[in-house]
Amino acid sequence: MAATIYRDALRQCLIEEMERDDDVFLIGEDIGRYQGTFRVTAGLFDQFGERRVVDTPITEPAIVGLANGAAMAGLRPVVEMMTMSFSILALDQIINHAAKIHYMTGGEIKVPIVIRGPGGAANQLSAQHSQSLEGWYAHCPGLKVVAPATPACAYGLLRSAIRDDNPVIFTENPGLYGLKGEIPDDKDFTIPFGSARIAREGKDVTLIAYSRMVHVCLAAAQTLAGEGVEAEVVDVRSLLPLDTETILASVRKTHRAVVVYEDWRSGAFGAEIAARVGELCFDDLDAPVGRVGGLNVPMPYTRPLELLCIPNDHDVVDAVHRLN
Amino acid sequence: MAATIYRDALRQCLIEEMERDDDVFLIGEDIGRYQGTFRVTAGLFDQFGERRVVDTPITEPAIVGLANGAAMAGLRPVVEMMTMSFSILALDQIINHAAKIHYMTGGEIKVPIVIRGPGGAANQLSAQHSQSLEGWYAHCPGLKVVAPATPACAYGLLRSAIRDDNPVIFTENPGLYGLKGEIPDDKDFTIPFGSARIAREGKDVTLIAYSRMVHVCLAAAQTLAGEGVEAEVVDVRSLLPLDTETILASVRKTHRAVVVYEDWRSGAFGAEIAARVGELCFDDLDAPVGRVGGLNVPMPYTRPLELLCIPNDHDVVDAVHRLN
Amino acid sequence: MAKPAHKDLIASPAEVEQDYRDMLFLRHFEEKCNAAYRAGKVGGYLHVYIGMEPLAVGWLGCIKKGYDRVIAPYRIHGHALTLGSDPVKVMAEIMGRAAGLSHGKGGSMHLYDVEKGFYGGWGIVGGHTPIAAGLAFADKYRNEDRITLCYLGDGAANAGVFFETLNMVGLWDLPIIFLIENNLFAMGTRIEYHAADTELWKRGVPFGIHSERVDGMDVFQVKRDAQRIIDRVRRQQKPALVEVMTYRFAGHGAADNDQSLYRTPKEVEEARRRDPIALIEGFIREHNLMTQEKMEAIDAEIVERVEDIYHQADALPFPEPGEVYEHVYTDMLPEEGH
Amino acid sequence: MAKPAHKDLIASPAEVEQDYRDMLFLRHFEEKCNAAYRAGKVGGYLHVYIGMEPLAVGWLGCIKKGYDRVIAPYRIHGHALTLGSDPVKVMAEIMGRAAGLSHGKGGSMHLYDVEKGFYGGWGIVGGHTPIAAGLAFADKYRNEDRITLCYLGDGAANAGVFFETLNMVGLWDLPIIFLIENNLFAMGTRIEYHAADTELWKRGVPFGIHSERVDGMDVFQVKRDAQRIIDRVRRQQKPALVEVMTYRFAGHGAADNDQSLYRTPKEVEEARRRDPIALIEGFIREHNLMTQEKMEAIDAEIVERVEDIYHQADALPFPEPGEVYEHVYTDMLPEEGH
Ligand SMILES: Cc1ncc(C[n+]2csc(CCOP(=O)(O)OP(=O)(O)O)c2C)c(N)n1
Ligand SMILES: Cc1ncc(C[n+]2csc(CCOP(=O)(O)OP(=O)(O)O)c2C)c(N)n1
Ligand SMILES: [Mg+2]
Ligand SMILES: [Mg+2]
Repeated sequence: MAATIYRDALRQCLIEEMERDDDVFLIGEDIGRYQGTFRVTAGLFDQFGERRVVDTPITEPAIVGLANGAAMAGLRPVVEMMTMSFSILALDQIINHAAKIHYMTGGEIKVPIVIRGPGGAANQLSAQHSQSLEGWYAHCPGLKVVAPATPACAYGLLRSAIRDDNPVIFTENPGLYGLKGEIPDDKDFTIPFGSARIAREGKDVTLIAYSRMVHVCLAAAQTLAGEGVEAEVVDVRSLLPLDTETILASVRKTHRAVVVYEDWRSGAFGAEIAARVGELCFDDLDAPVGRVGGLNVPMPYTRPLELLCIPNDHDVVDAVHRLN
Repeated sequence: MAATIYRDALRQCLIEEMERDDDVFLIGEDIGRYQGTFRVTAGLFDQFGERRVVDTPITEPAIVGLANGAAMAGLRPVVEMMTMSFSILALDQIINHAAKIHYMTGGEIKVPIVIRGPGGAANQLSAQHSQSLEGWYAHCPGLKVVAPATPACAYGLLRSAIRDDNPVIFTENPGLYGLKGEIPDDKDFTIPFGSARIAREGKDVTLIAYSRMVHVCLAAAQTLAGEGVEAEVVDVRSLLPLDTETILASVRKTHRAVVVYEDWRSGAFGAEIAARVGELCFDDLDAPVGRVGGLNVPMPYTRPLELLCIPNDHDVVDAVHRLN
Repeated sequence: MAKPAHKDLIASPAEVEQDYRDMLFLRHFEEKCNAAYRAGKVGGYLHVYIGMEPLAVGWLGCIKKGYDRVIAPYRIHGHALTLGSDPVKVMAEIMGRAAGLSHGKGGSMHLYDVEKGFYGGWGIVGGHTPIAAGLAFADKYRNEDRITLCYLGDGAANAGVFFETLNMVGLWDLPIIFLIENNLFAMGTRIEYHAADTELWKRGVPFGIHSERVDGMDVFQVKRDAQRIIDRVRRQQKPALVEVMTYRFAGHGAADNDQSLYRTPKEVEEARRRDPIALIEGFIREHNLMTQEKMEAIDAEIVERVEDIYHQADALPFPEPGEVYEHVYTDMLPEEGH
Repeated sequence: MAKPAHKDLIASPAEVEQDYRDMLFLRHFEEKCNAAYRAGKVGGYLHVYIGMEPLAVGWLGCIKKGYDRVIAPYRIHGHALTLGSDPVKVMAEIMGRAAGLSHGKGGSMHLYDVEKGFYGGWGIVGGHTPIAAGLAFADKYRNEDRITLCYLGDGAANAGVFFETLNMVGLWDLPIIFLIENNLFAMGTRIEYHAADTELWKRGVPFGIHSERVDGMDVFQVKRDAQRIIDRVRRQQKPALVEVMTYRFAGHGAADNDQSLYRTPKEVEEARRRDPIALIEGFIREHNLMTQEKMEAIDAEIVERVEDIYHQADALPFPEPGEVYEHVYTDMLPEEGH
């Protein structure tokens, strides 16, 4: 085990996978000479050169399209989206192409591409740069979608993503890059997709979250513990495939659940989780499944309003209180 | 009241609104000289000329972008997407721009744009041309999203959309264009957004749907009636805003609900509806909220597999049976 | 028997016969597809290559088949067949059968045959152009001297992603040829209504890409241009853009049944004079390379061959229901059920 | 007192002074923004126009202010200020205050002032270019002789949607000028690494659009080119594309703190010789239009004015919590709560 931060866990995994496999290359805007906007790729241009760390024009559709083609020819591109909001420009390549190629070709062609970058709000980046898109992606068959909350999960899931033969959307979060944690000393450490993690055990209520909201839930659990309520926190980690069993098992134990996500409340992937719990734990539930999501508004610039939009631990505690 | 078909109800509304207001214009691919792929705009080029019926290159991003700009300058563009699947190419203009402009400008600029076209599967158009995207759109604050099931709803909602000062996503369905029905003789007939419609009254179970699936539910209700089960069919019509009250009122009466949609089952807007019903009717429900959605696969070309993917009335009847 | 070739003959008699047969095969294959569509044996979108045969036969005759990479939009039967895909599998795919090239999941627009170097098969106008650049990128990455030949329509040549791609291939010197099949129409929209300047070859120029316009009707001329440009791109390892002037004699798709909305019979008549099959037949006659009987015999032979292909394909079964879940992922099934 | 202007003077002394004041105002305003950012008074992305002042002052000096339409990306304080937006409201927006131009919802990147003809204010690189075409489309639709002036960066000039837009404005003869602010960098990427051909003006050519490259540093030269091109577009009711050569002396944004990653001090040094403020000061000195004291007094006056603007803005309140739900729609509130 080594102590590191989330950003460096990603970076270390990239280095190790690039050293292991010459087919792995990185492509994106300002990832090379400029070291990456969030510095996830810092130093890699010097280490691997312009063949394998490719700085691009600001043309997301063509970046992902080119990566799709390279993947079809057997390479393993890891695409950085400077923010996931920009992946919207490349959605045609992601949804209409990457996600469907294996199917449309009747299994003849594989597309081992990873698209990674920060989703969600950072700090006053306004409406066009603060979106959570993991729910859109998790809706699309043909993709795999993960959203790790810790350095170790980032490290293990990114390796799984790079070695996977399918397109993977790998959502990070600007608020996590500096997060500290331990990662295993194992260059083959992977975390399988579709396995949720119990981030905290508890018996009274289940909080279900992924990415940065896991930490918000852990903070809420702390507060709740002070009130004598032991919350179990399920870190979903992988949205597609989704480890429904681990979620349901927790709810069957606690009989109460709140799904927590940063994405706009209405129509998010959290609704899918809530619907599943409601459907499959119908007889186990002592209260309706609660939800805490981002406000249903485009992200405002000014800090006081921005902070209102993003769920915090108080919102989660309130939601748990409302279950009673 | 006059008998017409869905396609012509749309067409008639377009004509009437264009005659009423010179600011209304149509723009899209092959809508003018070629009369429109699904013939919704047939004859309009001859009637209104190339100033108001604008044939475009195949460049969805620029089409919607240009319409956004025209709307900002006070015109009222009605954009046709040849199929909603192509709107994916324009998502940046729809989500990052149209949906956010009024907010980002602090209310200074309005974007009265309508984006209309068929969503969902037609007949063997394969994976890239058969997608239901209303759920993605209904997730995005700043948009309004409707999906009418009948000629009258199409007629009344399209007029509301054109007269609305906000961006409206207007989802049609290839399977509905030939559907017959009556429309009012009223050039000001509108249907307000956010009002669901009871398409069939019943007391035993609530079927919740929109667009073509309303008719699938009505067919299922017919079968169920033969078994002595009276299904109420709620035609949601407007996904954003959503008339949650009408849905809840029905479920409070019937104590059972199934949400039916053509979109991929997992992560669709139907999950949002199911989650709301589960949350807000917790004590009224006698069974978990059922869901019937499209299979979680890219749409296959071959007819036998395609038919498997799209929910039909048997699937709905089965889901109702499973509630017991 | 045909007389020996003249001195000034630009191709050997055997080559001429082969080109004639290849183009005629595409022509009849496409006509059979249209007939099958009308008979309800084919669904969805069906776009035939009638009138555009030299773009497949001529250009693909000049690449290293099975080594170089080819990618094209949705009007692609001709490309797959010319590259050597099993025609029964092509027809079976068009008819949605389990043994089709894409197991019935793709259909007419989505044919792929990687062994033959064919990468499909794409329904989103312009969307395959960066994918093509990615194929070429992989070859450059691995230092292999393959070229990628990417076809696209005149309508597709307006797509933003195509320009982004031109910038990338120019910037990174990727060994790729973009071949614009300029058949003068994007569906029902004439090029004058969709392109600010109808000389599409110019679009490569601002990216420093070698760009030119060439003929697409006379298969011999097509082959000369093709060989020259393909050699250049392979040698220089730099991209090229070629606008090939052709004409679509059929409707846009099989469902396009009012062509008077966008063109006049007179215009079609005029274009017919340069119908590639008529041109090569004229050439054969002019140089006395075959008797009329031989030509008719070849025609009949090919018609029969296409009929046979069709019947073989039609005898094949549709996919089993369980296959609907296969190939969503390489290694797992999606969640099942409605 | 300054001596009377020379015969060969290309602008009247009053005009020179005004241009000097306007550019200096932008320079100091931007420096204050950067300082406010460092002081934690401004958040998010902040992109200043230092070195690029003539593109705002020169070009916007030649349009019909308040009649013509202007739209630009996110490096836009200079555009709003030059068009006459209340500088306190501009600063207030940058500081996220309720009385800001966009009620604090937009921030530095999202300034709008329709009354002044300013349409923002956009964060998606290239995304505003078709919107600009839509503004021009509306004017043509209504038969009004407005022109639209659309600024975009050299990096944005690669965006696919920009080419789609060029095709449309060429096809439909829209009265618009695309002004590429070629400051040689897209964030940390030099133009050589992002553009296949660094002469960006060429990109209008394949669409039949009048295209040229002009200087952006000498404000008098800038104004001559601007007036000529603006007059042409208004008269001909046809688009133009102009690549204006400029330089960004500041970092990409306020958070860009290692410029050595993409440029050398020597290069900046060299570019500084054509710093627009230095150029106009040189011009003033050369023609003896002002004393050194007067120039210093003007400078001090403007510094003070900017300080005053800042303090006025900083005294303004932040929005109330309830405002978070306002302006999502024109006529309804979104569903509230978490
Ligand atoms: C992005 C997108 N928009 C619209 C369509 C519908 N469409 C299919 S083919 C076509 C015309 C394409 O014309 P062109 O590129 O010239 O190719 P051709 O059919 O002439 O071979 C259109 C509009 C599509 N498939 N994709
Ligand atoms: C679609 C998109 N991709 C990436 C970004 C991030 N980004 C913001 S500004 C910028 C550089 C733009 O450079 P240029 O167009 O030359 O404008 P300049 O900053 O030089 O004025 C980038 C990459 C973005 N805002 N939008
Ligand atoms: Mg064409
Ligand atoms: Mg720049």
